[in-house]
Amino acid sequence: MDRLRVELPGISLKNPVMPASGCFGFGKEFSQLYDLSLLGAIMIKATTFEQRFGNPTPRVAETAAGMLNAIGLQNPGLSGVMTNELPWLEQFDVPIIANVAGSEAEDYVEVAKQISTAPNVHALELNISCPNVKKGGIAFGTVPEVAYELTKRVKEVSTVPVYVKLSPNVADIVSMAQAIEEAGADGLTMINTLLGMRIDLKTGKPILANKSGGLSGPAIKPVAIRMIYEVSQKVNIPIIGMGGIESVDDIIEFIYAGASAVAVGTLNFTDPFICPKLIEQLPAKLDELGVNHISELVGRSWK
Amino acid sequence: MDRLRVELPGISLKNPVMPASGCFGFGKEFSQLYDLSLLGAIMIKATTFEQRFGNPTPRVAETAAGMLNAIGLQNPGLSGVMTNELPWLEQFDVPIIANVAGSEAEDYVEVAKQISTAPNVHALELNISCPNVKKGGIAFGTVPEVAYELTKRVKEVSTVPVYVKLSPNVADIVSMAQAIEEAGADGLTMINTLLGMRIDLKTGKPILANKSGGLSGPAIKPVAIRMIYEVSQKVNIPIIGMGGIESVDDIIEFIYAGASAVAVGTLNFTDPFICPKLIEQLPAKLDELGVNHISELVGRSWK
Amino acid sequence: MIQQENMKIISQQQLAKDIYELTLEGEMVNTMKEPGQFVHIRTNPGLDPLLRRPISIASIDKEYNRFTVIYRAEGKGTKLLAMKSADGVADVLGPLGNGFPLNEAKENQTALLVGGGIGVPPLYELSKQLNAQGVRTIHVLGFETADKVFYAEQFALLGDTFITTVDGTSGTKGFVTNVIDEHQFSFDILYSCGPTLMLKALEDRFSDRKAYLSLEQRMGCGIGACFACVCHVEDNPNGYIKVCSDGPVFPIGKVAL
Amino acid sequence: MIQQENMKIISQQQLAKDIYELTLEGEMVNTMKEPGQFVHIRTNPGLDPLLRRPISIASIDKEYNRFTVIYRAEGKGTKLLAMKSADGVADVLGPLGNGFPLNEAKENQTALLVGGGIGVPPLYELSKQLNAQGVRTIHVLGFETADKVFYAEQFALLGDTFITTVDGTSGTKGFVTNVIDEHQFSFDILYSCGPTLMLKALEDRFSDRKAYLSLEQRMGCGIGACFACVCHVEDNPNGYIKVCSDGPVFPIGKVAL
Ligand SMILES: Cc1cc2nc3c(=O)[nH]c(=O)nc-3n(C[C@H](O)[C@H](O)[C@H](O)COP(=O)(O)OP(=O)(O)OC[C@H]3O[C@@H](n4cnc5c(N)ncnc54)[C@H](O)[C@@H]3O)c2cc1C
Ligand SMILES: Cc1cc2nc3c(=O)[nH]c(=O)nc-3n(C[C@H](O)[C@H](O)[C@H](O)COP(=O)(O)OP(=O)(O)OC[C@H]3O[C@@H](n4cnc5c(N)ncnc54)[C@H](O)[C@@H]3O)c2cc1C
Ligand SMILES: Cc1cc2nc3c(=O)[nH]c(=O)nc-3n(C[C@H](O)[C@H](O)[C@H](O)COP(=O)(O)O)c2cc1C
Ligand SMILES: Cc1cc2nc3c(=O)[nH]c(=O)nc-3n(C[C@H](O)[C@H](O)[C@H](O)COP(=O)(O)O)c2cc1C
Ligand code: FES
Ligand code: FES
Repeated sequence: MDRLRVELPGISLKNPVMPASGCFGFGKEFSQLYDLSLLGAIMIKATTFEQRFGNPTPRVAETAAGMLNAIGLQNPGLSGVMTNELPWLEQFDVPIIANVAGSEAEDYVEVAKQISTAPNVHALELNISCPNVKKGGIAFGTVPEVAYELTKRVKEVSTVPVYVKLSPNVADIVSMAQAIEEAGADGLTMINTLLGMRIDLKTGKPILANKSGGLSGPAIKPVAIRMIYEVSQKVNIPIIGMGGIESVDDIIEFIYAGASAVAVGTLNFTDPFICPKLIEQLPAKLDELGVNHISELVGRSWK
Repeated sequence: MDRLRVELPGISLKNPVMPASGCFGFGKEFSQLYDLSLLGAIMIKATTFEQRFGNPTPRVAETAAGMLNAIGLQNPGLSGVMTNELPWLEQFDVPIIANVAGSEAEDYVEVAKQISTAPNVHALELNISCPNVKKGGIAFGTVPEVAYELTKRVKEVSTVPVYVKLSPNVADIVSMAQAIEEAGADGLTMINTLLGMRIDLKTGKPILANKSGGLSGPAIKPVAIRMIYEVSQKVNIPIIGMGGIESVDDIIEFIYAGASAVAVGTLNFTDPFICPKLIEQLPAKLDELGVNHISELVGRSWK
Repeated sequence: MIQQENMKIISQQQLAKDIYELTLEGEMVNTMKEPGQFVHIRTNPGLDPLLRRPISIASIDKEYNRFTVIYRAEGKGTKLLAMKSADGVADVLGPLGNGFPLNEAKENQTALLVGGGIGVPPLYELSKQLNAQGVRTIHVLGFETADKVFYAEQFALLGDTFITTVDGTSGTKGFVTNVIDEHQFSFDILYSCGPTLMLKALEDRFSDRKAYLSLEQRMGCGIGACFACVCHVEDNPNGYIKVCSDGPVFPIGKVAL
Repeated sequence: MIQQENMKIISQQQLAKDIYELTLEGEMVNTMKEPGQFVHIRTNPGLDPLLRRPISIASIDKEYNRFTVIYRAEGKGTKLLAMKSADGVADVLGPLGNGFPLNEAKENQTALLVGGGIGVPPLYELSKQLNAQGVRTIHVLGFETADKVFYAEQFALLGDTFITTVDGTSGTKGFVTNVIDEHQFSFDILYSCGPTLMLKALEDRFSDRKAYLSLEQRMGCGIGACFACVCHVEDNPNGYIKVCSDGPVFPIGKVAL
């Protein structure tokens, strides 16, 4: 249906809905549930240079209308992803956005350089905002100068467009976004998780072995909407929005705020069929809103 | 019951439960529901030098397990509070914590100086973190140097201990807390609301007339717990914790995280009898946890 | 005295498209005063949704300790409320606010009651009580479309009743003001509840008359503590009222609409 | 094939203190394989709570397309589940994971089944199927206290059954290992499900025997996509398994407990 098609740097999306990184693995499990070619795109799990086991368990904890996770970027490493995961995904007609992470700038650069050459990787998503890795990680996403440098270096080596994923754990999201745009990023994805914690009443200790973790789910949606609303008015690159999406109304809210496409994360756990369901419901919503094409709605809240 | 008594700078609390500022007005309405002397303390609504009407309506919007507000510090002004509200509250045996706000440092200083002389005001709560006022406001709460200066000036004039209320909209809550401790604050209260937004699906515009507002309620609890856990290990002044409290388990979670007492905000709207209910339930909880006095639990998550 | 009570659900029934009538029983009914007061209902235990929903009292039966509300199930909270069935309980805070002053209408006088959509319900108890004290009532009730009309017969039993629908599928096509302008009713007092645009249209016409309007605002606490529901008053830049505790009913011209 | 299905609630009943038995009906039952698989249940529509709850399949009735789970109502989600009544529906994702290998136990052999608390339920279907294929079963079931014991009679019908309680209010006082150490059962294969500490105690004793343990971990997706539920494997610092999709049942010694 062309009324849902969205063209973004590097990625031509059948529809604006994709699973968010880390909530969909590399697609294998969900491929048993539905045809992945239905999706607008897939944001695969963060890839680091070396394979990583991640944090000790428990790695997840439930919160009010949300959850905490401290997976710690478990993944099979660049070569594992390049040899096993990406080739397997080629059977589906769906663009892949590769989420790139690391502890040092060098890691990001090396992963970006190589993974961008995979035939089905149409864009990178620089994960400079993962709150669950001790080294590096968070600083990349909270200091504009550091984010600028990293984006620039990655842009130099990537053969596909680069999206940078913003951390909401900052006082001034607009300067962060502007620094990243200036560094040459092709797009932004926002938001990653808020830093949170829960304590186990029985033991008195944090539930997560890692102590703190990233808060996701509907609880954080208002923070995401606010940040996208602010940033979309101040940058000229497109935004893929995420944070608690659970309904077509939520998708429209993100698009009104200024996102051009959206990703669904946590709600894949509550309802593993959510992405195809939302995609199916979108055209009727456009009818209800009296618009022909979804892009007409982008930024309507401030336009 | 002495097992609930908590002694904090300036305030001797019968129990560690008090309503949070802005969620309880100046007590009049709730006094029709129950005896305010049951409360550990009362944090009254923010007082500014001049009376303020606040923001246009709608001023509140519901979110998943939370709400947004942009009241805009409506209050009758310093003289109104000093002549009408505080004297009226004297009939109750309950210490008042006066929430002090302003647009300029001078406003804070003037309000602090005068309001601290009221006989039932036992402590001040410096609201350097209100996200809903255009001028000043937010910068006081996001730049450590600015917070330091303001705290120092207020400490100079206040005749009662000064607590400073932290904004969660920062990348590094610990440096903020440390700057404020260094400036001489007697305690911290945390957290204020996260900045958020919701968009009305029908109009396509933000629901709040002020566009963005402060996110409160259970949705933000994990952020509050994480920040209190981090800060309480790095400062030597006590913390009054708040953010989404709705049960005695939540109170214990805050105290485990490092709070010495707690405040209940949004949940007063869902259940106006929540404060006395929680106070009543606390002793049984202490029994269940096998402790004699609530203070034994402070900071247990990291001690 | 404001109370919080888990009230027994006596009946729940659908009256029209998306419109439900819920009857509750409990002690709170004893303390209900004038028509026009409202209750604040927690539509679900737990945190989703978090806030209560303000709903007007539509009729009161003191003999059986029962009262009825009529509401539109549209958003998350009211849809959950509509799923509750008889024999369940509902967590109600109330009675809240100040209603329509009944003693402003004298015996043998005529009161014009104008309601729009979900502003219609509180006028029903008002009309019953006015009729009980010998006041003649005329009802002008506006709805969107025929299948959203409710209580037309009930009102007709109490006095002349005019229905309008925006699309003309029932009664007069258009707005309540179409009927009002056409009929030029003579009346001693006007009571109204409905969307702000409708109230404004009435204010344009009747600002010099004895009239009382019931307002709506998004609410937090519902009891006057949170300052969510304030409105400016006319002619005083510093003045304000709280819809929940000072209202929701105000004399015409008092509040800046 | 993993399915999501709104399954019909056939019955819900309380078995012991906080322990409930829920029987569901639907197509999903057709695709259930070995005992030890689990389902992921959404205990409430809406967002509170947000995550599904993993619960083991306790018995399967393919003829009527029904299966039963037994669970402890302790936290928010399971308490809501316990409030559901017959004729309602439950949103179930399943069947998930890999269960106990049945064909490892041969006819006329003896299987020792050791369960602790809410680890007991999956052993029931296991025991039924083992008995059906001519395997003798011995059951050692540990509980906290007498009023939390469930299914003792049902297991007794299938083979020798030993109950332990921590406080000695029913059966042997102490842990399952007290009974095991005392009786020195001779068995060909061991199957177990229960708290990690119990599984560890069994591993200490029987690491050289043919044995299968069912593990527990906090879960996100339940289908292998989120990496919430991983465990290290023994003897390979880079190796890992996912409890939800590789397990929950593993040969003894495979996973670092
Ligand atoms: C004094 C008063 C009396 C009312 N009496 C009635 C009545 O008798 N019957 C009836 O059907 N409706 C009445 N309303 C309107 C009713 O409160 C809203 O329709 C209802 O709160 C919407 O909730 P929801 O769950 O459907 O929508 P949601 O969209 O889930 O609501 C989200 C939030 O917005 C608030 N909200 C949304 N729409 C409105 C609105 N129009 N007015 C106030 N708050 C709103 C809700 O209370 C909630 O906090 C009254 C409102 C007020 C202020
Ligand atoms: C494979 C598997 C099979 C299980 N089978 C059964 C069974 O047959 N019967 C039974 O009573 N219980 C079983 N459990 C444990 C059951 O999942 C938890 O008791 C339940 O999730 C707790 O939910 P709650 O709403 O009571 O607690 P809450 O405290 O509200 O739970 C909060 C969060 O923590 C998770 N959680 C809390 N405790 C546990 C736990 N012990 N294990 C895993 N997650 C937990 C919940 O899933 C939820 O995400 C099983 C667990 C697993 C992993
Ligand atoms: C279990 C889990 C794992 C995640 N892993 C990653 C990751 O590897 N890389 C990343 O950029 N974001 C990761 N995220 C963040 C999500 O992609 C998303 O930005 C965030 O969860 C907000 O969206 P949601 O509320 O819809 O989940 C993860 C989130 C969850 C819940
Ligand atoms: C309607 C409303 C008004 C508030 N007004 C104030 C205020 O005037 N001063 C202040 O310091 N905090 C104010 N707050 C913040 C609360 O005191 C509290 O810090 C915050 O809401 C988190 O707690 P909660 O989740 O329990 O509500 C307000 C919160 C709400 C919901
Ligand atoms: S709703 Fe809180 S003051 Fe009116
Ligand atoms: S629970 Fe998600 S991988 Fe196991």
